[in-house]
Amino acid sequence: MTGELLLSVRDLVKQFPVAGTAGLFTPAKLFTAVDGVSFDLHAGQTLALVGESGSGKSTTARLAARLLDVTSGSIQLDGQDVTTRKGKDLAGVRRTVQVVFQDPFSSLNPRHTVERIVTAPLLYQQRDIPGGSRDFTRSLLDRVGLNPDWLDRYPAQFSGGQAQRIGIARALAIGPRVLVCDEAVSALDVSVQAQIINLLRDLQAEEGFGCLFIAHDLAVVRQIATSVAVMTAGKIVEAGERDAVFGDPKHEYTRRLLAAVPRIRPEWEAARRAKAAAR
Amino acid sequence: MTRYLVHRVLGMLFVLFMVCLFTYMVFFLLSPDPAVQICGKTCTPERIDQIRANLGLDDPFLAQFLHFLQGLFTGRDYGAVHCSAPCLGYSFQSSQVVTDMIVQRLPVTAVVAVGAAVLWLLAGVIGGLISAVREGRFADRFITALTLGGMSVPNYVLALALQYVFVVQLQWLPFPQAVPFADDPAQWFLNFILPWTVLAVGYASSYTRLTRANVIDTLSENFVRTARAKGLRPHLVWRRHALRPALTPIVTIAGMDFAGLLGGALITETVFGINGVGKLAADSITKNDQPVIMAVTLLAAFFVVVGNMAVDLLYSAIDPRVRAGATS
Amino acid sequence: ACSGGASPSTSGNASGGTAVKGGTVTVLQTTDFSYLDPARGFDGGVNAFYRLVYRTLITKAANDAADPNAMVPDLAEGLGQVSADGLTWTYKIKDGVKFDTGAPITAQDVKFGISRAWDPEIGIGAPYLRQLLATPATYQGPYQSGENPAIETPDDKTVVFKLKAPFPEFDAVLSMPSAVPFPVGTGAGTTFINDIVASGPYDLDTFTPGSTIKLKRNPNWDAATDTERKAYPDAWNFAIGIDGATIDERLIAGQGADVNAMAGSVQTATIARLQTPQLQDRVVKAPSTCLTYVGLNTSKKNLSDVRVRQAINLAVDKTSLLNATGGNQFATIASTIIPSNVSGHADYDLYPSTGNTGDIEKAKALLTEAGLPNGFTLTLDIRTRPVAQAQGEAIQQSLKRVGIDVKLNVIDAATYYETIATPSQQHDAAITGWCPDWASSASTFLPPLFDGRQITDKGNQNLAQLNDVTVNAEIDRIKALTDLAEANKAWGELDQKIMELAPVVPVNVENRIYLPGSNVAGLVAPQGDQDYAIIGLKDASKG
Amino acid sequence: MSISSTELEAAGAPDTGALVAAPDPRRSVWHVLLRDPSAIACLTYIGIVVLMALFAPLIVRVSGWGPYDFDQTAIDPNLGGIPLGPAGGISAEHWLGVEPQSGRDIFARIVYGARASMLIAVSATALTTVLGVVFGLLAGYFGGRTDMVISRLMEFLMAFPALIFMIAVLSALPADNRQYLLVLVISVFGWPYLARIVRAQTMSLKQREFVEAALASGASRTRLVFTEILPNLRSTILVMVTLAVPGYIGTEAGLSFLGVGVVPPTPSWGQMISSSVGWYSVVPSYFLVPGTFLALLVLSFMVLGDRVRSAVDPGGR
Amino acid sequence: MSLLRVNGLTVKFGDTTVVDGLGFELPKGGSLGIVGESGSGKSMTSLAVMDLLPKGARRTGSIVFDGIELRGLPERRMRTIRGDRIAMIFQDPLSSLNPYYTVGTQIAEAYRSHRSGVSRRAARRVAIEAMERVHIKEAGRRVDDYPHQFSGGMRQRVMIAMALSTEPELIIADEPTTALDVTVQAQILDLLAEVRRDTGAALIMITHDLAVVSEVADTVVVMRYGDVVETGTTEQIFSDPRHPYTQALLDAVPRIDDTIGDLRTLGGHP
Ligand SMILES: Nc1ncnc2c1ncn2[C@@H]1O[C@H](COP(=O)(O)OP(=O)(O)OP(=O)(O)O)[C@@H](O)[C@H]1O
Ligand SMILES: Nc1ncnc2c1ncn2[C@@H]1O[C@H](COP(=O)(O)OP(=O)(O)OP(=O)(O)O)[C@@H](O)[C@H]1O
Ligand SMILES: [Mg+2]
Ligand SMILES: [Mg+2]
Ligand code: NI
Repeated sequence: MTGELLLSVRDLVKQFPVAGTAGLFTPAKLFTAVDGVSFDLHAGQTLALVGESGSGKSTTARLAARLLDVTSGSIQLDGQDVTTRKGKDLAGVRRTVQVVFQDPFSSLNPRHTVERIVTAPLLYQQRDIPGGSRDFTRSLLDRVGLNPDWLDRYPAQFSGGQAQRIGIARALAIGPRVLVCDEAVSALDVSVQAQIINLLRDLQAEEGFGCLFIAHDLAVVRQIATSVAVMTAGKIVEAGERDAVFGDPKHEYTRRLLAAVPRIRPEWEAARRAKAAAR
Repeated sequence: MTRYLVHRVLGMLFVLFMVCLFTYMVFFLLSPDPAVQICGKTCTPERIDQIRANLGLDDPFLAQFLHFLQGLFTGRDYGAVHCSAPCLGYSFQSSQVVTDMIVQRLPVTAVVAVGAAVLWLLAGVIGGLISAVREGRFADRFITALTLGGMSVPNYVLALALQYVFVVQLQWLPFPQAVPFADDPAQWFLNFILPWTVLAVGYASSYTRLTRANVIDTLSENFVRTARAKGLRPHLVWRRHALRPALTPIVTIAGMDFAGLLGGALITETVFGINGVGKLAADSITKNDQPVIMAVTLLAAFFVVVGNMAVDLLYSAIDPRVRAGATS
Repeated sequence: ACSGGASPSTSGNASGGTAVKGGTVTVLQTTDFSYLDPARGFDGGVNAFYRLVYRTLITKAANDAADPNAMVPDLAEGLGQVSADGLTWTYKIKDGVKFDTGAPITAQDVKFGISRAWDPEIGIGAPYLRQLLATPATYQGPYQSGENPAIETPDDKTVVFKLKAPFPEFDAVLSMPSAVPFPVGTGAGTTFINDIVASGPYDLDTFTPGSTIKLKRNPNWDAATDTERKAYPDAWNFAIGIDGATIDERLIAGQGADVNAMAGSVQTATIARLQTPQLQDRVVKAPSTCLTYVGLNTSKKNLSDVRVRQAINLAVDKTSLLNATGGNQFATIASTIIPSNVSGHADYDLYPSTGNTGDIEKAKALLTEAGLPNGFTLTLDIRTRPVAQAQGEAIQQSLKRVGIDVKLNVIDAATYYETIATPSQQHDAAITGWCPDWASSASTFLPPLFDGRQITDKGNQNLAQLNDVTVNAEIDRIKALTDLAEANKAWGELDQKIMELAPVVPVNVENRIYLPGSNVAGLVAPQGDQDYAIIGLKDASKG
Repeated sequence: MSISSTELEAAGAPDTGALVAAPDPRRSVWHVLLRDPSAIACLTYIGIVVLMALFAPLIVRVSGWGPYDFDQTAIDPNLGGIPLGPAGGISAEHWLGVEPQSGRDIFARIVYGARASMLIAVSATALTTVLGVVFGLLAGYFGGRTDMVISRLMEFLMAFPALIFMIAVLSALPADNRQYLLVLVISVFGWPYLARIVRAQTMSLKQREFVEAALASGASRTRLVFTEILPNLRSTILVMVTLAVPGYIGTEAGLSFLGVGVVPPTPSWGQMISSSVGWYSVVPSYFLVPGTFLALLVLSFMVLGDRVRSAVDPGGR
Repeated sequence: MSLLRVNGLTVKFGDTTVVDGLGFELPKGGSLGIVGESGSGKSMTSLAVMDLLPKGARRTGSIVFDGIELRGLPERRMRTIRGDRIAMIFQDPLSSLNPYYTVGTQIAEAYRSHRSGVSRRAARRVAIEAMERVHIKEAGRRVDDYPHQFSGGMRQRVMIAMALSTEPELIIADEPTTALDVTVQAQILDLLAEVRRDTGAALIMITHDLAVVSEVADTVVVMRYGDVVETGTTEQIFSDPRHPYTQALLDAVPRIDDTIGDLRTLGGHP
């Protein structure tokens, strides 16, 4: 792989108790949401996790970002085992790993200003804000392509795509080396989606972070990922370089998934391209 | 499901136990010596001591509390008087077994509570539904104004006002009289009209508001749009699709409110001279009859806790989502 | 002086018309009777009820009698025969008196009924028998200790009482409810809480505690044996738990069966509505025998000085207090301790002022003399009842004028008397009242309130904690007098002597204002209380 | 190849300025309220009552009668002490008439009564809110055992027949500091109702991704609860507070009606009503004046609460 | 002859116009796709046709269905068309089904409200048949289940069964597959195609997914800010988009089988 090994996950298992199954003297039945997942993430790499709804993608991402405790398995960050860290010991993880969430509005506190939201990681980690809070926010907003003068606004005053950029700005505030994007573009319109994907791609090129990109839209994944892992029922059934997976799917499930993607007829596409080129 | 039930029952028993303990403790600490009260106006210290010994009042707190608990299950003796289980104590003011006093009054309170509940549920649900489907129009404003008024007038003021207007001035209703149902059902019914109304007004107001809010919420649900898209008649859409889901939380609250009322409608019963549990409580408080106050408190707490549980179970019966979750 | 009020005999006017036999009289009341068991209850309200169902050896004369305060024989053939040493009283029981069971009332039954007063749980009623009879201290009533050695029954018709010390008014003691006879062996535990054994003209029909009591005729009561009870109605219906204002409304409206209804005194607010001629005709105004007074705790720092107490007596604005009580229809300003319709009353006013509004000058002078020219702070105990609060506020306002800062200490009505009767919990002053147990003399008025030797740690009635040697001696002297008239005169003089010490501020004597239904006849109340036994309907077919 | 922004505008792109119209959550509630006539009316009335309470001594100096001054010339001792003159003794001297039996000035007592009533209601609301919010937040956020303990406590308190218990306890306790006791007792039994709502809200807020985002940003749990979740409860709390105040005014009045309210001679509106009920048919104004003041105050708070609710949550309810 | 002709349709909320003079035409048995980004007024258009606009919305313009002018039609008559001749399928099947009633009841309800004198039993049979037609296994048993007991795809099938039970002439599907997985989406699209083949119903498919439209529709309407920017046959729109917005939109669509490169965005600072 291109860069140094940032995140290494081995045999990750996460089980949830199933509500209502607990007997009087027996514990609740367990549902295995993530079942022996392993992967590596290198700097500059974008690893996409794809799979149908409920296959355990988000859970995997949360485990990797240490937002959930694992049932078993190990997580190594920068060569250090962080699997069982708790409370204050997680500061190191928080400094390295940041998350961009699916729903741009739900993930921004509606009662906080942009400035407060974007500087929150620094505040919470009790770090100095380089160049003062306002200037820092301005430069950050500028970086994600937002008007720097909007720093006193509230999330409700933004469109979905703008809000998602604020989410990205927040994640970038502390200069993370691992960025976890859990369905970061699924809630957005195609056109906005395209903007955000481009933004992420550009930022990654500048900063060289490793990106764990969760999505269920294979078409989007194809645009952004360097490698792909396909999940179903909590397991990774196929993993590899993007072109290998898309071009020559080995696993039956991957093939089904690819086949189900709706397509515009290629001949129409070709015709359009030709006309566009002519214009 | 069984586990859930067992949990609920255990939780309920725990809460009841705590209520018992706390009430007993409070009254133990606050209460003036019951023996002095029993002894009456003219009394000697020896007689007081004797009464204390007789009633077990000279035991330490814990022993007394245990006796009380024991009495609940096995009954107990107060001097020459036997109080059979569940024994809620012995009234020192009227020298009666408290259980008897309550048994005598509970049916009256139940009549008051049931009648009022029927009234307020009908008024609240119908009013709320009308208000919701006519949102923003005259009917809605009118009903909203009524409910705000209904919630702002203290019920003792309302009770007196209604009595003055309908009984004294217009003479449409007779003065309340204690008539057993069997003797004269018509008179019996007339007697309860005012208390039912007074009790119902406050509740009906808040139920109207609640129903309105819930129905407005459900009206904006997608499934209501689906129902309309099916071409259903509006009354079917409102009744079946908007009201039914909106009623679920109302049933929950109604159960609790009703249970609360079984513990006595203190003010209404007092104002109208209805000889129910609430009046018993009010009278006992003015007489400082601690055992009775304690018993009424416990009874009311019991109803609330049991009502709460009943509502939880009912909830799973009326909401298919919960039902499936609980039985699986 | 009885400045505001008329003399008792004229104001105790009766409701017009004459009663006939038959019909049902309804009594509307707010609170339940305390106890159906006469060994337990002895308050004014229930005493009137007892008179309908129970008989005693001696009883108070009917309200319409020439001397309504007098003691007359009831079950007994005559008043008691007292021995020369004054320690033995003998009574003979009339022939033909029976319980509702049909069993004749015997001397043993009288003895048994009276002995119940010693049972520690049952005998919480009138205390005089227990205090006077020579019963050993260890006696625990008939159920636990058997025979009462102080009462002898030489034969079925004769009862002999042995006293610890002479008590010339022993007849009055036997008129108390605790002297009601009961068949031997009955009434243990809580039996009589919900049931009775009637000896009077009526018997319990139905009883729903807190709601209704219905009485029907007792077929075994023989009118020939009873001179005091007329028992006109066929039935009585006590409707309980009705709000006071509602009762007044019903009485004023007089709809339907309410023409046969009566009740206790009307609410203060109702007086203004009774001014129409039709209602005025029905109103019966009856001065009570109860004094409302402020006890001044002489054991407290400033109040131990008689000048301070006199200053307070002078400074209190009795007119505003009267208005707070309900105005001059509802009460009469009092300057003496013994109310005017209790035998023994003497007229005087040691602390006069114009218009009874208080003499500020004189009060201030006395305070200055006592070294308190700037006044002091005084805590006044009051009950949570509205009237008491209004009275407390009036006292607060009037004493403010002489620099006395009154702090009102509100005590829950239920525990009020218990609290102020406990010297350790009692404050500087308290508003309270006192009614005599019998109005034929002041022996149940002055001694309980001012006998210094009766101050106890609990259940103390001497709120002033006055312990004056001369007063004590005088009390002993008068109690020993066997001539009632002489004794009453002496009580009146003692009243004034006590007021010179100013241990209390007499406030007023409340009037009862009754509004019986238009068909009710025979309501006479010379001492304030009603006598149900002589009340009936004018027309039994009405209502 | 990308489309230039001019083309976009040609296609009718909305001016980004249009988004500025989106409400600033801090100001919107006030804005909405100040444009609503009924809300303004309510606020005005509440304002008057508050001013009355604050400046009671000054107002009473102007009106001439103190709340405790007896006026024997204003009442008729022959008729049970009813006020002289029509309409309960309303005159130039006694603006709202006088109290029967004592002749005290009703206006002065209303003014002073506002003090007691508002003080009790407002402090009880403050105390309940603090208790309710803190316990609700803790239970809702931490769940598990904390939630178990707090929920049981709430269940326990809610199981009590509060009125019976309050009366019993208040009447048994010494009356010295009745005002504080009232506040305390009302609050102890009142907070679970707020806490229950705060708890439910917290539980649903906890599911929102911004909480997880804060966690991922490295926030400690306490900071998370108090800086991320608490501000989002603002509207709930605001609504609850505006509805709690009338509730507690009513409770105080009810307790006073039952004889366990403020201690005389201090007036409160509830106490005034309770002492006037017996006179309602004889001196209606004595009963109507405090009754109207009270009902209007409660109504104002209710309507205000209603308006606040629709201002903070224009969608429904 | 056209089944539905919409002309100058305008929907306003107060002063804001959310659909602005929209017009299109749909022949009997034809299929029309409406595309456009979020908020462009697609749903409002479909609701306007059904006269189901939310409170506060006003519509003007003409909507002619099978020769009947729907605008100004009394609610009573509109009801006979709604659900019977025009049926609608909504995006989120869970929230669009009433959780308190069994799916059977809800399907039967649609049928019974348009066929007078149908017994409960008969309606239930119709419900089971409809469920069988959308390939729900063991329909006879599942007819008594509640919506939450079905998976997302199954629920959408129930919605379709409900729409089909009255054999409508026009089905309006408002983003019927947005909430579903790609694999399930493919099944549902297949099912819709099958149903149309069987019953000859016309279809209006509303979506923002251009690829979906390209597979389903004969004619496409592209909307933006409440306006039609372009209308044409599917082939024309996809192979020869005239309007710059359509072109930009097509450029922005990520494709599974396209080369990797910068996605064309609609430019500018959002
Ligand atoms: N806190 C939890 N408690 C119980 N079960 C959970 C919890 N979180 C997730 N699950 C279950 O774990 C499984 C995997 O969930 P997850 O959110 O990881 O799926 P996903 O692949 O992200 O799906 P989607 O595409 O819908 O977001 C699901 O079946 C879900 O119901
Ligand atoms: N009740 C309403 N009040 C005011 N404006 C509304 C209301 N409902 C919808 N709108 C506005 O109408 C416009 C069109 O909404 P519509 O739901 O038709 O869009 P859509 O194209 O279906 O979008 P999506 O793809 O998100 O479903 C939007 O700008 C929306 O904000
Ligand atoms: Mg997910
Ligand atoms: Mg839409
Ligand atoms: Ni005199």
